[in-house]
Amino acid sequence: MSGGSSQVHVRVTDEPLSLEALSRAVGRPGAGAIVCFEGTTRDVERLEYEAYGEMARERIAAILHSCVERHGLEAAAAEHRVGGVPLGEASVIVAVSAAHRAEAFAGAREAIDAIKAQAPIWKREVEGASGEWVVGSLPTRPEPA
Amino acid sequence: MSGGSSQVHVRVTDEPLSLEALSRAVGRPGAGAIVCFEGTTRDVERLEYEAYGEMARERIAAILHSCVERHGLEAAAAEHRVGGVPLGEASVIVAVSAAHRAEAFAGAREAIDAIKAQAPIWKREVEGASGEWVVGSLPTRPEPA
Amino acid sequence: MVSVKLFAVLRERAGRDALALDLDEPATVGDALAALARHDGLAEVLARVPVVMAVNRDYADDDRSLHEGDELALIPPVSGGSAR
Amino acid sequence: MVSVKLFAVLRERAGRDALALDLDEPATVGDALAALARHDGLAEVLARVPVVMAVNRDYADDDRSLHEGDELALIPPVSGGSAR
Repeated sequence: MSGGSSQVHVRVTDEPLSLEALSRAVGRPGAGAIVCFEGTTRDVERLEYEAYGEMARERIAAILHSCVERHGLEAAAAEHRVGGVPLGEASVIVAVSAAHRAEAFAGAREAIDAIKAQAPIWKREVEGASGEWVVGSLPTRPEPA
Repeated sequence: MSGGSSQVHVRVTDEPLSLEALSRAVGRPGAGAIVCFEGTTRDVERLEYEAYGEMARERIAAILHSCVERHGLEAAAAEHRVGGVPLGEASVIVAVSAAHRAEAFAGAREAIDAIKAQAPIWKREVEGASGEWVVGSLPTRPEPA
Repeated sequence: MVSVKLFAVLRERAGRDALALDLDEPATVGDALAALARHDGLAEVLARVPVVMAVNRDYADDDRSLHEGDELALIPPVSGGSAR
Repeated sequence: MVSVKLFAVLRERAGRDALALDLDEPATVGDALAALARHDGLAEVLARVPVVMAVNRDYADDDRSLHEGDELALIPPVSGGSAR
């Protein structure tokens, strides 16, 4: 397990996300388990996301590398959408692959938890013409390597 | 949360599985988190699956209903492929949705663990012309309701 | 006379996917398993491979009594899914 | 003179996505934060909203010293992803 950059894929985009594409991105001959997480807009007309794009990409890549290392993953990928995300559509997708399912579940869970806690991304709930920034938490620092 | 059958989808099929379709099947206005698990053929040319189809469907449906109930899921779906499944393709996909990610991860993990332990499905590793049944475990009984 | 479905390694060794069984009534799952263990096509494999019986698509205990029209199946160790 | 990127509620309240800051050298992150808290466009919102500063796209402590060409950004509480 080399930790090479081909094991990690990150994108921050204003286009709709593709679950199928992210799952394919982590497919490997040694992968018997793939776990995907999708965060979707619920109970509100739409969410609007804003990102500090370059930093979000770097933070998410560092998080995925750390998850690959800590859980012995075959590969890890994450994409975050910015701009408006209508009800039912995905704002973030994480996909990880591993030989077995225990590592895949643990790696995917750690990745999304860290992305939500550390990535400089903000969201606003929008109903009709009115919007409200969702109050979050100050970002946590990554654990020292 | 009614436990109605529209919350649960099950299929046992000899066709390739679609991750996207299964994720869509569990999409709900109240779902903010979807977790999908794919079990894929690894390190071998192909796996061949055989199922006691009617019983597998009933067992998997019972498992998904129990997971919806126990974890307050919005919906749960599972499909299992039978026949030959080449390297890299999925033999089983589980998708569950929930308001939040903790329940979605817990529900998906419980569902795949129970399906593997209880569903009457067998597999054979095939390399070239030779095949070998994979030695598994006697099925566990579902916990009393 | 009841019919018992066979799968996977059991189906292969018996060379068929179902097997007819003559049981004295009233019979239990345990009686059926004992009769199968003496059956020519299965005795050898059942000496090696542990099994459970399913009755009407539910796993059944040995003391479960069998009735006319029950759907019986012999279930060897399962290995479904992937990512062992 | 350094430029500080603003996002989300800070960007909206300040009415712009970056802000120029005059700092005496040598300056630290803490000095920059203190200067921003006195800034007309931000004083009100920074009295309510906690922030951390990012330097060159890494979260930075208050005692981190700033250098010519550093990329500064003010990060309010994050709420990315979904499924709160």
